[in-house]
Amino acid sequence: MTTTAQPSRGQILLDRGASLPLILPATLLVLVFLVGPFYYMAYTAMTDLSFANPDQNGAFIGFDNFRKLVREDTIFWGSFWRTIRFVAIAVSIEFVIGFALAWLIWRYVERQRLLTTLLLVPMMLAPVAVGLIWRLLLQGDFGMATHYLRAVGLLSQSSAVFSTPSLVMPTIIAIDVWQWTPFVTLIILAGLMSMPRSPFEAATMDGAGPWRQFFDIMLPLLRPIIALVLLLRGIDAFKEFDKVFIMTGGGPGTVSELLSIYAYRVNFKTWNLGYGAAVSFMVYLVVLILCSVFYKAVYWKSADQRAQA
Amino acid sequence: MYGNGSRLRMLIATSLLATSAALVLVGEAGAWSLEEAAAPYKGTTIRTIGEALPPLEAMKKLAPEFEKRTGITVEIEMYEASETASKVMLDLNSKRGRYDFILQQHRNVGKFVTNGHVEPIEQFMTSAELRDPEFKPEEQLYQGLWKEISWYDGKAYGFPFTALTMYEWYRADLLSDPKEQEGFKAKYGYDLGPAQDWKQYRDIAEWFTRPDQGLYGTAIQGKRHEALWYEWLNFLYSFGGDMLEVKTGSECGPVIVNSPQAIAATEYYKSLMAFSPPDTLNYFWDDVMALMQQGKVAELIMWNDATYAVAVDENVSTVVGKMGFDIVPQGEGGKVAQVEGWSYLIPTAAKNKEAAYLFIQWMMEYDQQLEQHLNGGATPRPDVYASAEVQKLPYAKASMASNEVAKPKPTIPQSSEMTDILVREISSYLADEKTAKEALDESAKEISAVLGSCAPMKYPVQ
Amino acid sequence: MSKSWKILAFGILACVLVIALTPYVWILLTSFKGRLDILSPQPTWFFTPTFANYPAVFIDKEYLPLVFNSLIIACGSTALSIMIGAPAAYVFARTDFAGKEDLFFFFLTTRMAPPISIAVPLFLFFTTLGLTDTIYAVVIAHTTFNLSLVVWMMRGFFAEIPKEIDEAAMMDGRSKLGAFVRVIVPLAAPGLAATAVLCFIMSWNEFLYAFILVAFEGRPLTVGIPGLITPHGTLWGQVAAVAVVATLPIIVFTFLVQKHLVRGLTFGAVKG
Amino acid sequence: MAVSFKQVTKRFADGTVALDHLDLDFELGEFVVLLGPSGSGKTTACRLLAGLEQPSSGRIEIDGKDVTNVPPRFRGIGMVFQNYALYSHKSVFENIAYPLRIRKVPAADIERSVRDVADLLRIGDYLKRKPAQLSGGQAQRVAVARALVWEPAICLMDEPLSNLDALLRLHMRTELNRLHRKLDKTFVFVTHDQEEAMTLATRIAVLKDGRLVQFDEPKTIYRKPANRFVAEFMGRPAMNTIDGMVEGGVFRAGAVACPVDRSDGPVTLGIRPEQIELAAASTPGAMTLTVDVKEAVEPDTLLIFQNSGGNAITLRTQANCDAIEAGQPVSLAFPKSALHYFDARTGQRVE
Repeated sequence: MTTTAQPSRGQILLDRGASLPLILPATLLVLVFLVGPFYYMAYTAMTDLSFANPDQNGAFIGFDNFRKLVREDTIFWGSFWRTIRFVAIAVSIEFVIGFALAWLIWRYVERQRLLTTLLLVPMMLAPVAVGLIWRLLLQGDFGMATHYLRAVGLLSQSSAVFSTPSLVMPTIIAIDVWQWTPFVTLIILAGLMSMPRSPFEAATMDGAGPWRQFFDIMLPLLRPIIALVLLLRGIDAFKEFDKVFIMTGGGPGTVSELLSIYAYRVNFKTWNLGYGAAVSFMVYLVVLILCSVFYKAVYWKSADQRAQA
Repeated sequence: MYGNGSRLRMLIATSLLATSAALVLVGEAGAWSLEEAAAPYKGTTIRTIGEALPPLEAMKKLAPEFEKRTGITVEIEMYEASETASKVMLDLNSKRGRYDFILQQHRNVGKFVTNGHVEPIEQFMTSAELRDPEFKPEEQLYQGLWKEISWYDGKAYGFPFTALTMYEWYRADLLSDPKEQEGFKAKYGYDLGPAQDWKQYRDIAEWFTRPDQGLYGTAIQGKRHEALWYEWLNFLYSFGGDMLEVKTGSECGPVIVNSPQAIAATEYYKSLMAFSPPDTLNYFWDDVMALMQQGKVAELIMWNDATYAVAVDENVSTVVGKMGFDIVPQGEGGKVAQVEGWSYLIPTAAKNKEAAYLFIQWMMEYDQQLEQHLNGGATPRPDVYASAEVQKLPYAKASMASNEVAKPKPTIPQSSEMTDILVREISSYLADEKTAKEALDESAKEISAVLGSCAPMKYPVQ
Repeated sequence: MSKSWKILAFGILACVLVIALTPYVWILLTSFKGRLDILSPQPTWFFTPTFANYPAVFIDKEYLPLVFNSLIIACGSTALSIMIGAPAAYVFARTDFAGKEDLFFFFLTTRMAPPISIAVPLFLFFTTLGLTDTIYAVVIAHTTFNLSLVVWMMRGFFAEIPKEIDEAAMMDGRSKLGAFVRVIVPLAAPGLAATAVLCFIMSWNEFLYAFILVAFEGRPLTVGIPGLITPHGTLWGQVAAVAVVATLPIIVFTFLVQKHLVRGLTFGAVKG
Repeated sequence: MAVSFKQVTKRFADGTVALDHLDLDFELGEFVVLLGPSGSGKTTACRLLAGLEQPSSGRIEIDGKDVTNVPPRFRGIGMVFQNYALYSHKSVFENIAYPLRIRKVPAADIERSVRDVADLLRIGDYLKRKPAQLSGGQAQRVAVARALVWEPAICLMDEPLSNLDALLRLHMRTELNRLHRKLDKTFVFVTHDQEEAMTLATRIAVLKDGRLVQFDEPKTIYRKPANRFVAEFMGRPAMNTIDGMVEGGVFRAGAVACPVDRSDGPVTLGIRPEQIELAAASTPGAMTLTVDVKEAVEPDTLLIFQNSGGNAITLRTQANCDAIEAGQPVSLAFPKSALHYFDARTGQRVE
C-alpha cells in the first residue's frame, strides 16, 4: 500500500491536462451550435437573401443592409430607443422591488420556504402563457383586472389598458415586473442569506447606523450578485418577445414595438433574411457592448476585489 | 387545357347538372378507382400542415376513411396561423420535404411559385393513373374562388381548401324590435333594417351604442394583427379602393393604396371606433367573437366560417337564434367583400406527391366537402352550398352571396410584406399617431419601394 | 417598536403574495369555467365548475403527449447543461490560464443574441445535420443557451468550496478528474440543484427554438398553447387548463428543492 | 525513502518567486520541519512535494526516482491541511476510510485500518459524526487519521496546528511526537512557529525568501544560527543583536562595551537574553544600562534596556529581581563564550 506506483504517461496527461477535457465540451458545444449559426447570421447580414422574393437570392452586398438600417430605418430606431427605455425602467423597478422583498424576507421571515416558492410562481409560468393570461385579465370587456381597475377608479369606464396608447408600455413594464421581480428576489435573498455576520458586527461597534451599514457594508458585499442579477435580467429583458407579441403584437401603432418584435417581423413575416440578420446583428452588438462595459465596470472589479481578499 | 369550350360549359353548367353528369360518368368509365390508383402508394404516410381550423379538424376525422380505402396514412399537423406559415416557409426553403402537401393562405402562393417551391397541379391532373375522371374542378368549383385562391400567373397550383369571406353580422332580434324601429325611424328618418350601405351601417352602430347597458353598436378588430388588415380590406374594396391597380393577384401594378377612396374608407373605418367598446384597439377576431357571443354588439363585419360558433353552437353562444347575416354594405365601389382562401399545394421537395394528390382529389369530392362544410368549413363547391343540409344553416345564403362578390387580393411574393406595412400604418392611424393620409402615404411609399419598378405610386407623395 | 415593523413587513409581503398569485389563481379558476363564465363581464369567483376543459384539450386535442415531450426536453437539456457546464465552471473557479476571463465572458455573450435571429440559421444548420424534427435538436439548442447560466452560477459556487478539499482528495488518491466527480460534485449538490431548477424552468417554458426545431409529434406544451388561439376565438378554458398543468409540476418541484434553491444560490463571492 | 529537492524553483503566474533554487535532502523516518516567516516559500515547498504544484525548474526525487511530473496520487504521500479539508458530506469514518476506498481495499480491512488509526488518534468514539459536529482538535485528528490511514511513506502537514487554541496546540504537539516515534514515517511539517519546530523536528529547514537558510538539528540551529536572520528568528525572546565596532579588542555600541576576541572593524554581536549575566559593577567587562521595562514572566524575569545605539537589549533571568525597578541602572556582563558574531554587512555568521 505504501509503494510509490509508477504512473503511465496517460495517467499523467489526464491529471496534468485535466482542465482541458473539463472545459472543452462546453466550449465546443457553444462554438458549433451558437457561434456557427451566429457567423452564418453575420454573413447573411451582408447579403440580400430573402425567402420571399426570388430576385433576392443571397448576393453579397457588403454593408448596404447596415447602411440602410442606420440611416433610413426610422422604425428600427424607434424600436431601438423604446427597447432601451423598456429595459432600463423594467429592470430598475424589478431590482428595487426585488431587493426590498428579499430584504424583508431575510430580516423578518424565519420560515421562508413556502413563501418564497409561492412568490416564484409568476417566474415559473411560460412567457407565452403569461402573455395570454394577462391578455385575458386585461381584456376590456370581460377582463378581471380591467373590472377591478375600473371599480377602484384607476381606469375610466370608457377606456381599456391595451387600447390606450399611453398606458400600453407602462402596463407591459408592470407585467414584466410582475413576472421577473421574483427572480431578483430569489437571487438577492440567497446572497443575503450567505452574508457573513462579522462585518456588520464590526460596523455596529464602529457606530454605523442601519443606513450606513446598508450602503457601506451590505451593498458592497452583495455587489457581485447585484451585478449578476442586473446582467442576466438586462440581457433577457432586451430579448423580451413572447409576452408582448401575444398581448399587443407591437401595437397599437408602434407603441409597443420592441426590437425583438421588429426583428421577428422582418425575419418571419417578410422573410427578408439578409436585412433581418443585419437587425439581429445590431441588436447583438448593442447588448454585447452594454454588457461588456457593465461587466468590466462592475463584475470584474468585484471579482478582483475577491481575488485580493 | 382550360379552353373556351370548358369555360363556356362552366358558365352554363349548374352545380346540379355537373353532379348528375358525374354520376353518369361513373357508370360509363368505371375503369378508374381510388383503390387501384392508390395501390402503388400503399403503406406510405403523407404528412400535411395547416392552421387549426374546424375544416382541418374535420379532415382529420375523414382521413381514416381514406386510409382504409387506400392504405395511405395521413398525418395532420395543426398550428396557429402564423406558426403554420413559419413552419411551411422553413420547410420549403430548406428543401427537406417533410410535408407532402401543405395548406396555405393564398396570399403566399406567389412566394412559393416564384421561388419554385410548389408543383403545378396540372401534371397530376393530366396523369391518367391519378386523375379521377369524375373530378372536374373546371365545373365543380366556383371558378372565381379557385382562380383567386389556387392559381398564379395563369397556372393552377392546387385547389381551395376553404374559401373564407367576410360579411355583415347583425342582431336580428334588436333590428326587428318594434320599439327600436320606431325610435330609429324618428331619429334617422328611414326604417331600421340590416344595413345596406355604409351610412346606414354607421347610423345603426350609433343608435345601438349604449355603454350603460353594456351594448355597443359595432366592434372593430383594431389590434395590431392581420385581422385588422382583413377587416379593413372590406371597407377599402367597397369604397372603391384597392392596394394595387391590377386584375389578378399575380400582377404587380401601380400602388393606389393612398387613393382618395382609400383615405375615405380608412377614415370611415376609424369613425366606427366611437361606437365600439373601449378595448377595440386590442381586438382581433377572437375578441369580437366573444363579444358577439355575449350579445354585446349590434352589428359587425366578420368571417363566414366563424358563424357557426355564434349562430348555432349553444355551448358557447348566448345569441343563438337572434343572429342575422348579410353581404357587406354598399359603398362607392359596390358591395365587395374580401376573400381569403387556404389552398392545397404540393411542395417540389415533397416525397410522396402522387399519394398527396390522390388524397387532395378525394377531399375535393362532394361528400367530403359537405362534411367539412357542415363542420365549420367554407367549401368552394357550389353544389355543396346547394345541398339541403347546408341551406338549413342560418348563414348559408349570405355566405353564398358573399362568395359571388369576393374580390382577389395580391398574391405576389411581396404580399406578406405589404400586409405587414399596412397593418402597422393603419394601426398607427387608429392609435392617433398619424392621420389617415399620412399613414396611407407612408404605406404607398414603402410598398412601392418593396415592389420596385413595377409598382409606381399613382397618387404621388411629397 | 420592532414588533410593529414586523407586522408591517408581513403586511407588505402578504400584499405582494396576493399580487403575485392572483393571476395564477384566476387561471386555475378559469380552467374550470365554461366559455360563458369566462366571458362574463362581472368577474365570477363562484360558479359551477366544469371539468370539460381538461379532457377537451388533453384527450380530444391529444395534448397529453405534449406534457411528456416537455418533460423529456426539459430533463434532457437540464441534464446536459449541467453535465457539460459544471465541469467548465469548475475550471473557471480553480484554474488560471491566459484569457480565462475573456472565455468566461464569452459564455455569457452566447445569451445575448436574440433567439429570433439565431433561430433560422440554427434550423438550416440542424437540417444539414439531419437533426431537425428530432428531440435532440431542441435539447442541444436549450443546452447552449442554458450553458451560460450554469457556467456563471456554478463558478461562484465551486469557488466557495475550499481548494484544499480537491487537494485532499488528490492526496487521498484521486486524479484531478476523480476529485471533481467524486468529491466536489457531491459537495456542490445544492448549488447544482438550484442551477438545475432554473435551467429546467427556462427549458420547460422556452417557445421559439422548440417551435422551430421540433417535429409536430415531439412539440412541448408551450408550442401547443398558441394552437388554442383559433380564428373562432381563443379557447380560454383550454389555455388555462394547459397553463395550470404546465406550471403545477414546476411549483411542486421547486417547493421540494426550495431549501437547496436558496442555499444553492449562495455565491462564494459574497463570503469574500 | 529519501527525499530530495534539486535546484527547485517555483515562479507563479504573477511573477512572484516562491522558491529560488532550493536544494534539500532528507531521509526516511525524519521529522522535517519547514520553518520560516510568511512568504518564505515553506508551504510552496510542501505543495511541490505533494505534487499539487509543479516546479518551474529543478527536480524533486523520492527514493532516487524523479517524481517532478508525477500526479499526487502516485507519490505515496499523505497530507494534512491547515483547514483540515474534511469532506463535510461524509461521516468521520468515511472521511478516514476515503483513501482506502479509492484504493479498493477490502471492506473488512478498511474497517480495521480505520479503527486502528482512530484509536491511535483517540477519535474512535466519533466515527459516526459529521465533520460539522466536531471540535477543532477532533477535526484535526480526523485529518491526520485520514492522511495516515493508508500508511503512506511520507506525511505532509501544512500548518496543521495553527487553527487550534494554545493549549490544544501544545497537546497535539506531543501527540504528533508520539505518533512519529511510533510510526517511523517521514513527516514533513510546515510552520512559522519556531517553538513548534524546535519541539517536533529532527531537523529544521529554515527558509527565507524562497531560499534555504539553514538545515540542521534544532539544537544546532539554536546554538549556531547560520546568520543573523536565523538567530533572531529562533528563541523567544529573540537573540539580542547589536551593531557596533570592535576597537582594540573591545566591542562598542552606545552604552554597550564588552571585550571580544576579534580584530578591529564593524561587526554585529549576538547574545541570547538568558545568557546575559547580572553582574556587580566592579566585574571586569561589566557595563551599566538603565532598565526601560521590567516584565515578570514567572519564573523568569525579563529586563529590557534601551541602548543609546538604538538596539534594545533584553535579558532573561531566573534570579530574584524584586529590587530592580524601571529607570534604575543595572550592571550586566556578556560572557565571551555566549557571544555570536555576524558579518556587519551580510549578516552571515563568523566564527
